[in-house]
Amino acid sequence: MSTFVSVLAYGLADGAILALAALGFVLIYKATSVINFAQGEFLLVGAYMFYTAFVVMRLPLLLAVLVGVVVATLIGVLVERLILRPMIGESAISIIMVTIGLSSLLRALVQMFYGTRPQPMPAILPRGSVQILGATVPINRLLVILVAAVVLTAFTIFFRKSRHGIAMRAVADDQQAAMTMGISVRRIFAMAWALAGVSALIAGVLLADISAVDQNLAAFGLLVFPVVILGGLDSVPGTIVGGMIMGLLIQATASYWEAGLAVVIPYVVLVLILLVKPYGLFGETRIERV
Amino acid sequence: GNGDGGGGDGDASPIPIGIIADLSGATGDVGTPYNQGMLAYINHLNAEGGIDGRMIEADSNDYAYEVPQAEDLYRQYVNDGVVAVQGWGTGDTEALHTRVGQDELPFMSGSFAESLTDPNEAPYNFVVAPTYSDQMRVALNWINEDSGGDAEVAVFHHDSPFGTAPVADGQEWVEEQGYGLGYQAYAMPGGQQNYVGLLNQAQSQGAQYIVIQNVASPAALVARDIADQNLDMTIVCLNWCGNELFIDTAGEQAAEGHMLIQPFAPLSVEKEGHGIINDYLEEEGIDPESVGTSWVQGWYVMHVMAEGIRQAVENNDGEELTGEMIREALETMGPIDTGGVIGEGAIEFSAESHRGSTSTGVYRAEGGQMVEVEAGATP
Amino acid sequence: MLVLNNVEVIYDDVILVLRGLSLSVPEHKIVALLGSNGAGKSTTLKAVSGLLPSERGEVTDGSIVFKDQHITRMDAPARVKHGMSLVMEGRHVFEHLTIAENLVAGAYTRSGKESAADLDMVYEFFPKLADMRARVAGYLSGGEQQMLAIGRALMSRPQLLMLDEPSLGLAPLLVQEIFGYVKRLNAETGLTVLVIEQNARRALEIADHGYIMEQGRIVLEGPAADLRENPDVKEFYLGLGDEGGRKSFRDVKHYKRRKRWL
Amino acid sequence: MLTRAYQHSLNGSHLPAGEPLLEVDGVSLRFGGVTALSDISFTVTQGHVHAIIGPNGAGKSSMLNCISGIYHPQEGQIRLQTAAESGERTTSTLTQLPPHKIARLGVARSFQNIELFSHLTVLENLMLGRHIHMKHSVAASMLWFGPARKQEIAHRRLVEEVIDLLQLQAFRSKPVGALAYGIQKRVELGRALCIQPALLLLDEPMAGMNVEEKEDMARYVLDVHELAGVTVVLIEHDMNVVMDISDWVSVLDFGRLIADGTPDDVKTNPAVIEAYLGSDDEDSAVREALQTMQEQVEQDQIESDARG
Amino acid sequence: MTATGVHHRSYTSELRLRATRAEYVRLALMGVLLVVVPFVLDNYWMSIANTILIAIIGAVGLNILVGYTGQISLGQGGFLAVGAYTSVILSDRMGLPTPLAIAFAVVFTAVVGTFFGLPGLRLKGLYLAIATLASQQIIEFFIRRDIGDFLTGGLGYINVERFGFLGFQIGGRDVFERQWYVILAILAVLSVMAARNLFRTGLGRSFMAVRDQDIAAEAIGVNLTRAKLTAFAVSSGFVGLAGALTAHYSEVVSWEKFTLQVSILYLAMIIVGGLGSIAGAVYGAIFMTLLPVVIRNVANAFESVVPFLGNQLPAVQNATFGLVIILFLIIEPRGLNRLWERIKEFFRFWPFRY
Ligand SMILES: Nc1ncnc2c1ncn2[C@@H]1O[C@H](COP(=O)(O)OP(=O)(O)OP(=O)(O)O)[C@@H](O)[C@H]1O
Ligand SMILES: Nc1ncnc2c1ncn2[C@@H]1O[C@H](COP(=O)(O)OP(=O)(O)OP(=O)(O)O)[C@@H](O)[C@H]1O
Ligand SMILES: [Mg+2]
Ligand SMILES: [Mg+2]
Repeated sequence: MSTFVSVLAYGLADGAILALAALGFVLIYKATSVINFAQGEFLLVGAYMFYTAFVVMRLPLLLAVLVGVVVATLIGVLVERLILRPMIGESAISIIMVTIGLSSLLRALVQMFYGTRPQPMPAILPRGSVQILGATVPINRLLVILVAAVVLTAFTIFFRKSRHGIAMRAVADDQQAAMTMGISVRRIFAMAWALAGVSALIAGVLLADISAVDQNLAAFGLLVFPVVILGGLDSVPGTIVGGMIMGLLIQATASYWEAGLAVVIPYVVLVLILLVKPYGLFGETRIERV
Repeated sequence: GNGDGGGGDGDASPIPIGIIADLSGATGDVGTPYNQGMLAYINHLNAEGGIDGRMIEADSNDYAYEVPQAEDLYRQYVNDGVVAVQGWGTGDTEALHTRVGQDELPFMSGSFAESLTDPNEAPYNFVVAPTYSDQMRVALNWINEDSGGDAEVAVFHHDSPFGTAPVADGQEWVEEQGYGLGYQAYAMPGGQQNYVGLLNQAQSQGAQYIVIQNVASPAALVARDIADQNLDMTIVCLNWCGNELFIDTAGEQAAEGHMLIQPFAPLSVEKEGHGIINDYLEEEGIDPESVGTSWVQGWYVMHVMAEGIRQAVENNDGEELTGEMIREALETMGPIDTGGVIGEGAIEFSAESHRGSTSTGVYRAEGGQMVEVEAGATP
Repeated sequence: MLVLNNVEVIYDDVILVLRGLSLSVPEHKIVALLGSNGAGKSTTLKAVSGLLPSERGEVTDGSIVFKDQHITRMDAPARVKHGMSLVMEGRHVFEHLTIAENLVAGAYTRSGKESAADLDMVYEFFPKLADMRARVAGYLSGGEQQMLAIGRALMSRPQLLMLDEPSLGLAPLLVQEIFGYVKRLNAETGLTVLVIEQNARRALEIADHGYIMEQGRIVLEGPAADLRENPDVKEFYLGLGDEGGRKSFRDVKHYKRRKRWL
Repeated sequence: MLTRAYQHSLNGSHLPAGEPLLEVDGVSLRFGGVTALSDISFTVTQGHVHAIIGPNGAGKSSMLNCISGIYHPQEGQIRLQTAAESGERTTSTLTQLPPHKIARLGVARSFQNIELFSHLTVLENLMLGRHIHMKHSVAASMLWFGPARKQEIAHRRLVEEVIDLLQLQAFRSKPVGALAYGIQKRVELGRALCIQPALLLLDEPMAGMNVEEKEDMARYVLDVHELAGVTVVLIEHDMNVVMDISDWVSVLDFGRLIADGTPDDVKTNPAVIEAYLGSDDEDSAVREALQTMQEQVEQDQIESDARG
Repeated sequence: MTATGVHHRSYTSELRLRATRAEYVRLALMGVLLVVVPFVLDNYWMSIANTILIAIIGAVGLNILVGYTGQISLGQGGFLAVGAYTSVILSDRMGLPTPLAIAFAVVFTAVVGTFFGLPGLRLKGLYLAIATLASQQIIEFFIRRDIGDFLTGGLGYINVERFGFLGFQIGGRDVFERQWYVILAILAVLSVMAARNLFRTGLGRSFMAVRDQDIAAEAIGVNLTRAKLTAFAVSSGFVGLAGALTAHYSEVVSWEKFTLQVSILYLAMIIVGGLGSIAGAVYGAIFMTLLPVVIRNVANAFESVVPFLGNQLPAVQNATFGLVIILFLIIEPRGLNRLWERIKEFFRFWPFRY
């Protein structure tokens, strides 16, 4: 029982962070139909930005977060403007390659400024644990779940309700037609990347708090792929469900079966699910009419 | 050109060696200081006039822990006619050990796998520190003492040959010595944000001791989780997590009381062999605080190789220096003194065994420092 | 209202498509632009609505003036806000959006309240769309998509409506309806219309003025009525034989008289 | 008229003209709630140009998709009669077959919105039309010299005849993506012909063309039909074309078959006029339409004036 | 084709791969280059040449799948591993003659590839890409974990004996690279030709048809299942060959050589080179193999001038690597091959613009 609770707590916490990271990925894909292989690095950069503001510059927490957000937004916009806009209209796969290049660039920059040594972070979220049904659950994990939940719901509403949500999807469907509707493709793109940057920052900060600030954060980012595919590439709720499933799956594998398998099980499950639902759990079926 | 690493007697032509370092890869956190230590030693040596007037000319490059890149670098070094190579990780050491055999180039690295100590298996690899297996044995001995002979031991290891290297030998050791220790191994997946799953399993095993064969960051994560879960478990880190990095990353409280098996004495425990390093740091104006175990390790591994070269040069005065001579020298020159920095101090190879030492230091994390518990512990 | 002055358009820096094309669309009038495939009709509209950059095309010469303002270099969304709207060739509906969402997207430039009214107006004219408002556009039939595309274009309340082959793939009745509606919009709201058509008969029936282009140039122009009487137009665009009556598709020969203007 | 003689017959069916080639029998097709086709039955006769007409969304394309196996109707059967040179007949039920099997039976088609292999040249597109008639061994292909090469050359002959028939010589080695719309339509027809079809399905081959171009396309379809004797099923919205070149017409409306007969029967069928044509003299029809609109307009204006 | 266009007198002539004098000349030049290389390069650059030759085989294979059939694959590393381990185990442990072992490895990799291609029957685009990423992770895990030690006997790596067959043996340091060069060059050329041929025939065309418009492809009688699986098999075959050669050439196999990094690197090769073009795969293989080497040498050269480069070398290297890919794709998203064509066109039409 206690094991089960801790699996839940830790699984959901990791899942929540994954969902946040995946959210950015989905935003970008939804609006610009770009597959962003650099999402993991966005996490990394986000974490380091915050680290700089909070630890190096010794800013108060909220201010530090704010600075982080601003910088993240800036980076998102810049990346879109400088790297992806010239690629508009090119084949999906060469765009994928560009983001791969971007990922190695970002990682290198982080290393240039911060080196490879893990940077220990003072606790942001309160340490200590509470007892739940005989399991010891650290408070920070619970808070992580909370924060993520708030952010995710906010985004989901934004997409359901606002006409920008629709505009984004319109752009993803047919850029030319969108232009003829007076939708500024550029603004939408910039918006998507900025939001992605921000969500990555939040994820990065949370990660940094529960583990350390180091290059491995990017590796964690790789899990974004099983998550988004599981939830469905273009579904915001999908990322949440996908993230949670992945988080729990990994945690459960480690607790009940064998931790070593935690790196493959997600992928095995992924393939199995795809064979049943080729567009993930909530993904839009690609329309092919003749 | 080929192997013109010297020539004619008394000449002052430099001695070329190649260094394959991980500065930007998965293990860059320890790889970088390790490399700095080596280069520092070479500076120092050359400043002192090199090896009877001949400078060590080291070509050092980053391979980002990517084996193919290591192979590429190695080929370049061979082509540049180096007489010896300093490697780094398990992957590249494995990938290259046949090649160095054929090319007759002595090869040292940060990989202490048992198989590399056997000249028949790897004729040109030299293992400077006690092997992972020996470290594991020492760890088990300590646990046996500490627990008074019966306890459950969980081994958390990196999920790769590097990680599994000491696992089986540890099992055997427990049986050989007739310890009353329970012994179970668990693979640690990479890229995780917690190891509570593993701890749950270790708990159900009833483990009080956790031996970790992995690098610092994941080990630190385990320490944190133990703290969060306020479990009563003692971590025993082998070599690659047995360093300050582990303590810093985990945070002082989380690391407190955990054990570190570390063959290379950190500067904090003054050994006589540290003097020379401290002098160097002073000259260079480097803050000793910033110099960690890995740095020291790099320094002394380079030292051992340099001593071998020195001997080789003496042995075959005037002849063109070859890797073959250096191997010969290392195998026959007898103990190389490290002033108590590596194990109990002396490194010695023979034609039968390239196991440089079997003794290591045992430390405890106290107040964010590595405090020596036992020097020169042997299995 | 819209004036093109010997506009030259080049794709991929090499493919010259519009070779100094000039035409003007007077306010409150319907102008038809006819021409065979590949003549450059769609390109003309893309140039006017600012879509060329997204196709590696550019206006290398000449000027485009809309409402007495040079828009040659303006970007597409700005032009829409400026009061022009294009129904692209081949529908280009947002496949994964529902009909309703497509229409909302159409009203992007305008506030929610105004557009609500227009929504009803569009549904009123295309009842079929109203019935299917919740359906995903990608699964609509060709014609249904065409209706949607036109409805969507109207959502931005344009002063100049540009239609690229609106009758493409539409059943006769619907073609009548749509042209009728265009005429009505024009008469009622004074909407100015520039329409590209292959179905010359229909086009010339509702148009006030007509242009005929070949290979990137205007080769013939005049009041719709006159054009209808032009023998070449008769033969090549209305499919009428010399003696006036429509000649059967069965009687067409392989080698034919070439157009006089070429 | 074309004078030169062709070595290959483009017609893949050996049924004598006048026999039933394709029988559509009680076919119903639903997409979730949408009923695209309900209980459709008609017969396509060998040697006919068989037109399918109907308002947008009536289910015409869906009908073709059912025949060529892209959609699978929930109810009903579609049967194809084939005859070997020897003359013995086989009837195959298309309804459950996958598209590529149906193609192997000689059912070829073109699509409403051109579906060519846009990165390939005209030649390659047409050669792909020969796919079902070729052997495909990995080894032989990689070896090239020998069987693979022989085969290529052999099939190339027929393809060249099609290129010739459709006057595509000039575009032979151009990637189709870059070609003008009209040409692409022609290439698509060509690709279908290369299959040597027993039955040729054309979905709006003349959409988006002006009269002149329609005349050309009509000419090509007729050539295929008259010279090669290929049976054609044709979806087309231009009544003039339909009436001129088709021997039989089926009319769909809201997924139902509302008329089925010779052009003249259909033309005068009130249901059809009501649902589709509006009136057979279109010009007057439109004038009326416009008339009524003008009145409406004036009406409205009067009202608005009254208001303001 | 030249400016005026080529006028073929027979289908046979048109079916040739190269039509014009210029193209024959270029071919001849390449031939000469291949022959001259071993005489001008030193051992180190020979070793790079050899690495490139192996990469070419692998990249051509991957391009068949990704570029020509439109099935994005991130499983390259895994399939290389399958080829490597199979061949080595067969030759060194089961004592098969090495060439035979390699042949078997090719076949076996093709089989494995086909198996992992099965999801491709249902999945499209990125969904498939991620499925192949999964196969990469699974294979990688499998060889790293080496369950039951049946791959490496617990060592974690396998030593591979010097390559040899029918009495011939690759020699030591001084001849090693050159002897390998001959073998690899021959195999690479054969692979390239095989691939080129494939796409002159119906089979290859059917792959491209699937890529461009799968529904239409079915409608003209292409069996999608068959076409896709064949593509996976053929592609994996090439990759298996590359893997086996890597093993015998570098004389040790360990899981670290077949990580996701490798998959991505190969993907980079064909994209930067040019999707759906054999020549592109070749250019890409050369470019991506040389890039890090060149960057390193340049950086080392400037180290003294710009000390920053010195202490930040690795970071600078990675940054440049990423930057080059980005800039490059921004300049010509369709890859080196297209770039080359555009240059040719420019000079063909030069000085006239249209
Ligand atoms: N994006 C493009 N890149 C290169 N060439 C193009 C592009 N778009 C159009 N063209 C070429 O420009 C010419 C005119 O194209 P356009 O679509 O304007 O003709 P059109 O009159 O609209 O023909 P249709 O009646 O078929 O619509 C054609 O030859 C076409 O091949
Ligand atoms: N794949 C599909 N999924 C859902 N609905 C579909 C699908 N295909 C067709 N439909 C629906 O079936 C009906 C008939 O479509 P179809 O394309 O057959 O009409 P059509 O007669 O070809 O019209 P048009 O003349 O405009 O092409 C339409 O209402 C369409 O929305
Ligand atoms: Mg057009
Ligand atoms: Mg249709």
